[in-house]
Amino acid sequence: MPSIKRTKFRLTNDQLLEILYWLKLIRAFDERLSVLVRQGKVRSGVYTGLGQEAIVVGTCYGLRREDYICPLHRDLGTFLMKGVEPGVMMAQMFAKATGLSKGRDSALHSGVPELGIFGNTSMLGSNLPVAAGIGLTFRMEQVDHVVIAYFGEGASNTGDFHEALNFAGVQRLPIVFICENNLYAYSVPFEKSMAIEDVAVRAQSYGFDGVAINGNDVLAVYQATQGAIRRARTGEGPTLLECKTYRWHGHSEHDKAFYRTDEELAMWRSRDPIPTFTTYLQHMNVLEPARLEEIDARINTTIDEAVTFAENSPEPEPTDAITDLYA
Amino acid sequence: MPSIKRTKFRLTNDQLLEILYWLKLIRAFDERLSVLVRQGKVRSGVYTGLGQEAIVVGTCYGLRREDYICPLHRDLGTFLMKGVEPGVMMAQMFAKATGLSKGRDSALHSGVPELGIFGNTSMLGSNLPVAAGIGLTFRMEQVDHVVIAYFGEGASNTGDFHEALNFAGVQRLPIVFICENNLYAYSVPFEKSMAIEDVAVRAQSYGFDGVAINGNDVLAVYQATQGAIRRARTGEGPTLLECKTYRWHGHSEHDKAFYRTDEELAMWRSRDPIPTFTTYLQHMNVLEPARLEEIDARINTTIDEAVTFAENSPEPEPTDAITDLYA
Amino acid sequence: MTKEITYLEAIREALQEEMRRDPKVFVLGEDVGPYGGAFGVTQGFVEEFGERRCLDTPISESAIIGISVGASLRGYRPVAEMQFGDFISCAFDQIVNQAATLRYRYGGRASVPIVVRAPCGGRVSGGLYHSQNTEAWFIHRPGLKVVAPSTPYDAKGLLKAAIRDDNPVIYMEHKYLYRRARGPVPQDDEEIVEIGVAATRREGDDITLLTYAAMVQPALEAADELAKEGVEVDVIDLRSLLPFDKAAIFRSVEKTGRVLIAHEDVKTLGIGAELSAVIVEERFDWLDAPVVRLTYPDTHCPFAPALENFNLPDAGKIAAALRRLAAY
Amino acid sequence: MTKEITYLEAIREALQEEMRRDPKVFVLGEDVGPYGGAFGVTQGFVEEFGERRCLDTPISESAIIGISVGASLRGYRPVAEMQFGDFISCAFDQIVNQAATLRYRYGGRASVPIVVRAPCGGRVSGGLYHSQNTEAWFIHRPGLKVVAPSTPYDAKGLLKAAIRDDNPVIYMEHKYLYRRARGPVPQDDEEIVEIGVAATRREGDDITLLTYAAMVQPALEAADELAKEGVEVDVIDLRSLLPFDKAAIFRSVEKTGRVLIAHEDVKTLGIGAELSAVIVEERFDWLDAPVVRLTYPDTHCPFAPALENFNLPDAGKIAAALRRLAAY
Ligand SMILES: Cc1ncc(C[n+]2csc(CCOP(=O)(O)OP(=O)(O)O)c2C)c(N)n1
Ligand SMILES: Cc1ncc(C[n+]2csc(CCOP(=O)(O)OP(=O)(O)O)c2C)c(N)n1
Ligand SMILES: [Mg+2]
Ligand SMILES: [Mg+2]
Repeated sequence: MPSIKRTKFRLTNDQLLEILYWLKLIRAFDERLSVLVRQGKVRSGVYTGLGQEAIVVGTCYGLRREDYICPLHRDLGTFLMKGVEPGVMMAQMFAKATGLSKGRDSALHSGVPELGIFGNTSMLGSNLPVAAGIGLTFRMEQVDHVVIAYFGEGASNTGDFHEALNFAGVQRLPIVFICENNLYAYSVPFEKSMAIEDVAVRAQSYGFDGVAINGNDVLAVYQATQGAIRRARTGEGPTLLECKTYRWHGHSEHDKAFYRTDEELAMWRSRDPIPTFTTYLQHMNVLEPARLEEIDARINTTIDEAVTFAENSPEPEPTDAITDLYA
Repeated sequence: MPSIKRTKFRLTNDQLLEILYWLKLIRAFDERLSVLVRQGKVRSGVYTGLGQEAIVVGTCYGLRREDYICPLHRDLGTFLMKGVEPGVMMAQMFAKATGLSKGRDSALHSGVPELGIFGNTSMLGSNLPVAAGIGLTFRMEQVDHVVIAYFGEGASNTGDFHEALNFAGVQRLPIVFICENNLYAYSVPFEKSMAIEDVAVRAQSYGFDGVAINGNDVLAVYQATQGAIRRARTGEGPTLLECKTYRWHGHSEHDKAFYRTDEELAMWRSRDPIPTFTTYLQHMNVLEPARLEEIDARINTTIDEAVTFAENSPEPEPTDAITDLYA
Repeated sequence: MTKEITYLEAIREALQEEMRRDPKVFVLGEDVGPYGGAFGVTQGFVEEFGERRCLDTPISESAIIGISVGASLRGYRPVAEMQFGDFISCAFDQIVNQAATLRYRYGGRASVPIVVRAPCGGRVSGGLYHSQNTEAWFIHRPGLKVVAPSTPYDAKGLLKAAIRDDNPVIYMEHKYLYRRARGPVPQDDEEIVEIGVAATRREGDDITLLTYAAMVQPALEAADELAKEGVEVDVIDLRSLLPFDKAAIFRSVEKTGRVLIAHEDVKTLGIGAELSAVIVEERFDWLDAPVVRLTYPDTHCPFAPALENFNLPDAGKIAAALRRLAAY
Repeated sequence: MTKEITYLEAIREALQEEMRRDPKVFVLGEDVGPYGGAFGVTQGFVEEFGERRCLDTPISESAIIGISVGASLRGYRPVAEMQFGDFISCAFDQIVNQAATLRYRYGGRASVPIVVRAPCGGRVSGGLYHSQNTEAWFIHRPGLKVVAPSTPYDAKGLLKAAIRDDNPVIYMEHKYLYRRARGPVPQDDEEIVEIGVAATRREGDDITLLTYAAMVQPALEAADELAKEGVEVDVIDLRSLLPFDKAAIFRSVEKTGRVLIAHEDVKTLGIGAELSAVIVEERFDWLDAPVVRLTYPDTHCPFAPALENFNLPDAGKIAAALRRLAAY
C-alpha cells in the first residue's frame, strides 16, 4: 500500500495507524477519567479534552525526545505521547505516590525534564514565558529542537501570553504556539472575551505568522505543525497555530455547561476527529477491521492496566507533604 | 482671516495660536526642569518630553473637563492642559507641600479627579487597565466622555497593555490609546524589543483600528485624535494612535544616551514640531511677529512665576509622611 | 430578624443588598455573569442587575483590578471576584501598587473603594494552586484592609462593611466554609460588622486562642476538649486581619497570660508572627508563657488528602498545643 | 587576597566571576545589555560575554522570570535583573507560583536555580515606586530563599552563593549602599558567603540588635553611642533572611536577654515580626525585656527628604530604642 500523500510530510501506513492509536488512547484515557470522577475515585480537577484529541496528536506526533512541550490543562494526552506511562499518569490523577508529583498535585501540575515535558501551575498563560525560556536555551546552544506551547483562547487574554509571544518574536525563538480555541473559556464564549474572529491574528503583534486551522482534522494539524516546526528548526522563528475545536464536556467534570446549546454540541460532536480519521483510513485501505479491533483491544488493556496500577499504588507518605521543597 | 481648513476639524486663528502657546509652554516647562535638575533644585526622576510636545498638545487640545487623561511619565504637559496650574505642577516637581501629592512623590505620580487626570504609579502599562475602568463607567452612564490613555512603545510590551486593550476592545469602550513611539525604551531601541514595524498593528489583536501617524505634526495628531474621539463618543469604541516621535534628551536627565548616534538626534531635532508649526502659521498669516513675542513673554512669566511659587512653597510637614493613607 | 443560611448564601445576600441599595456597586470577574460564578455566588445577578452590573471579564486578573480602580475613581464601588484567591498573585501589582498607594500619592484627594473577593483556603482537595491563603502579603501592605470571616453572619456583615469602606479591602472567603458553615444572618439592610473588631467566640481565663476563618471551628472544638481537662480557653475570632483588634487581644492576654495563635497560612511571616510580636512588644509583662503559633508548616498545599491533612492544623493539633501551653 | 571596592563593584565582580566560571550562567533584564544596566552593574558585560549572555529584554517583568525558569529547567543559571526591586510586583506570580513551587510539584525531579536581583531601599529620593523593600512577601513564600547583603564582601559572596544555589534566590541589593559602601572583597574565585549564616558585626553582652542591609551601619553607630553610656550591644547582620540564622540569633539572645530588631521595611509583617515570634517561641525564658522592633512606619516611602527622613530608621532612632530597652 502506498503511503498517504495528503501532506507534504509523508506518513507511512504504520504511522497513520499509530496516529489513530494515539487519538483513541487519549480519548479512552479521558473517558475513563470522567467515569472515575463520577465514582469518586479521582478527586476534582479533571478537565477532559474530549473532542480535542486531534490537536494533541497532530502537534505531538513525531516530536523528538529533546523537543519540549508546555501543555495546558486539557492536554494530558501530550504527557502520554511524550513518553509518560499511562499508569504513571493515572496515578498522578489518583494523587498516588507513584504519580509524577508524588501525590502533591494532579493533572498537568508536574513535569519530566528528561522527556521534555513542562508541567505548569494553574495560572493560565504562565506556561508561555517558561516556553520562551526553554526556546531561548535551544537558540543559545544552536541546536534545532523546538518547543510546542499550548494555551486556550481564553488564556490568550492574559498578560503572560503577550509578554511571552512578544519575546519569542523578537528573539525568533524555535517555538510553535498552539492555541486550542474551543470557543469557551469556562462559561465565557469567545466573543465575550475578545473582539476578533481569530486568535491567529494576534501573531501579527509579534512579527510572526499566525494561521487558523481545523483543529478537528488530525492531518491538518499535523501538517501545519510540521511546517511550523520545520521553520522553527531552521531558525525562522515562532508560529502561532490556532486550532478551532470544541470541548464536549463541561469546563471540568463538575460543570453542566448550561451556557451552550444542545444544537451547538451536536454539531461539534458530528465533527468528532476520530470517526472522520477512521473513515479516511478505511477509504484509503489503510485500516482493516481486524486491525481496528486490535487497536481498541490494546487501548482497553492499556487503560485497564493504568487504572489498576494507579489503584494499587500506595498513598503518599504523609510526611512527603513537607519534603522536596528545597534542593 | 479665514480659519485653517487643513483638518476636518476647523480651528479658528485664536485656537491655532492657543495650540502654539501650549506647545511652547510645555517646551519651556521641560526646559526649565532640565536646568533645575542640573542646579540640584529638583531631585531626580525628571523625564522630559522635549521633542514630543506635539503629541501632548494634539491629543489634549479641546478635551472636555469631564474627559479623562491617563498620561505617561513624559506627559507632564497634559496635566497643564487639563487645568493644573503650572505653579502647582512645578511644586509637585520640587516635592513641596503645595504639589499635587503634597511632596509624597513627584512628576505624574498624583492625580486630580475633578479635572479628569489620573496619575499613575511608576509601573509601565499599569495606567491602561485603569483607563479601561474609567471608560467603562462612561459607557455605564451612557455619557459621551472619552479617556485618552498614553503609553510608550516600550510599555506596549507589558502584560497590562494587553489585558487593558483587549478589555477595551471587547467592551467597545470610549478610549483613545496614544502610543508615543519615540524609538527607545530607556536604552533599548524599538527593534530590540519587538519584531514589528508599527505598534499600531497591535490594535488588530483587540478588534479596533490602529493607525501610525507623524507625532511631530501637531495638526496631524489633533486631526487623528479628534477622529478617534468622535468615534469613541458615538459608541464606536477605541482607537490606537501610534505617534512616531523622538525624545531629544536622555531617558531621564541623568542619562547621557550614548546608545544613539548624533546623526539620528540631529535628524529628529530637525523635525522639531514647534518651528514647523510656527512657520506654517506665519505662512498662513495667522501669526504676526508681535504676537509671537507676546506669547513668548507670557510663557516666560508663567514659568518664572511657577518656579517662584514652587521655591517659596513650604516643605511638607514631616508628619505628613504618615497621613492620607486611609480614607 | 435573622435567617439561617450558609456562608456562601450570606456572601450572595450581602452583594445583592448592597447592589440594591447603591447603584454604584457592581461586580466583575471571570464567569460571574450568566454562569453565576465558579462557586455560584452571583447566581441570579444577571437576571436582577443586568450584565452591566455583573460583568464577565476576560481572563485578565491584573486588568480586573485596574478596571476596578478606574471605576472607583469615578465614584463606583466595584467588587472584583478572583475565581480562586490563588490567582490574586496575577493581579499583585495592581493591588499593592495601584490601589494601595493611590490615596497617599493623590495627597488624600481620592480614595479607592474597591473590594477584592478571594476564595481561599484548603481541605477541599484543591492542590497547590486552588488552596492558598494569601492574606499575609496584603496585611504587609499599608493602604489595604484585609478581612476573613468565619461565620455566615460575619461573611455578610463584613462584606457589606467592605463595600461601604472607602479603602481597598481584600475579602478572604474560605471555600471550605461555603456550604459547611450555616448560621443566623441578620435580614436588616443596615446591619454590618465593623472592620477592625474581633469577636470572642468562647470565654476563658486560662489561655487566649487567636484565630480566624476555617480555624475557628476546630479551635472551639479544641477549647471544649480542654475545658473537660479544666483549662478554660478564650477563643477570639479576629475577623479583621488588617487592621486587627489590638484592644480585644490585649484584654484577653491581660486576663490569661498565655497565648496560642492558630492559622491555616504557613508559619513564617503568617499573621501569627505579627500578633506574637505585638503582644510581646506591648504586653510582655502579662505573659506567663511564650506566645505559641500552630500553623500550616512552611510548605505548599498538596492535593492528596493524606498529605494535606498532615499539613492542616485541626482540632487535635490545636488541643495538643493548648495542653503544652497550659503545662508551661 | 582582598581588594577595596564598592558594593556595586562587588556585585559586578561576582557576576563576572560566575559567568567566567560557568557557561550556564547568564544575565537578562531591561537595559542590562550595551547600556550596562540602570545602575551600571553589567557594564562591560556585552563586550566580554556577548549579547546572548547579557540579554536586553522588553519591558516584561513577568516574562523575565518565566524565561528564567524555563532556562533553568534546561540546566542554565539565569540571573534576572529587576530594574528597580519595586517592579518585582509585576513578576509576582511567576516568582511565588512558578519558581517557588516547581521542585515540589515535580516530586523533586527538577529545581529552579535562578537569581532575581532586586535593587531596593530608600534614602535615594526614589519615592513610592523606587524605594520599596519587598523582602517580606518572599520570606513568606516557601520554596524561595532571600538574601540582603550590607557590605561589599557579602554582596559578592552572597551573590556567588545565590548563583550556585539550586533554588530560586531573591537577592536584595540596597541602592543606598551601591556607591557608599566600600570595603575589602576577596579575590578568590571560590570564596562565597554561605546562605543562612549571619555575621556578628560587633560584640556585646547587654542587648542583641538584629538588622541587615542599609540598617547595619546606623546600627553600629548607635551601638557605639550606647557603648559610651556603658551598654554593650551585640550587632548581628542577618545577611540571609530566608533561611535566617536561628542559631546565631539564639546564641546572642541567651547572652543578652534583650533584643532590638531594626529594619527599613514597614513594621506590620516585616521580617521583624517573624524574628520576634521565633525568639519568643523558643527562647522565652531567656528574655529580660520585650523584643522590640524599630522599623519604617506602616506607610509608603515618600519622595521629599523631609518626609522620607521622618519615616526612615537611623542611628539616632536606633540609639533611642536601645536606651529604652536597656532601661527596661
Ligand atoms: C490566571 C488564571 N485565571 C483564572 C483561572 C481559572 N480558569 C481555569 S481554566 C479557565 C478557562 C480557560 O479557558 P481557555 O484558556 O479557553 O482554555 P479551555 O479551558 O477552554 O481549554 C479559567 C477561567 C486560571 N486557572 N488561571
Ligand atoms: C513595569 C516597569 N518596568 C520597568 C520600568 C523602568 N522604566 C521606566 S521608563 C522605562 C522605559 C520606557 O520606555 P517607553 O515605554 O518606550 O517610554 P519612553 O520612556 O520612551 O517615553 C523603563 C524600562 C518601569 N517604570 N516599569
Ligand atoms: Mg477555551
Ligand atoms: Mg519609548
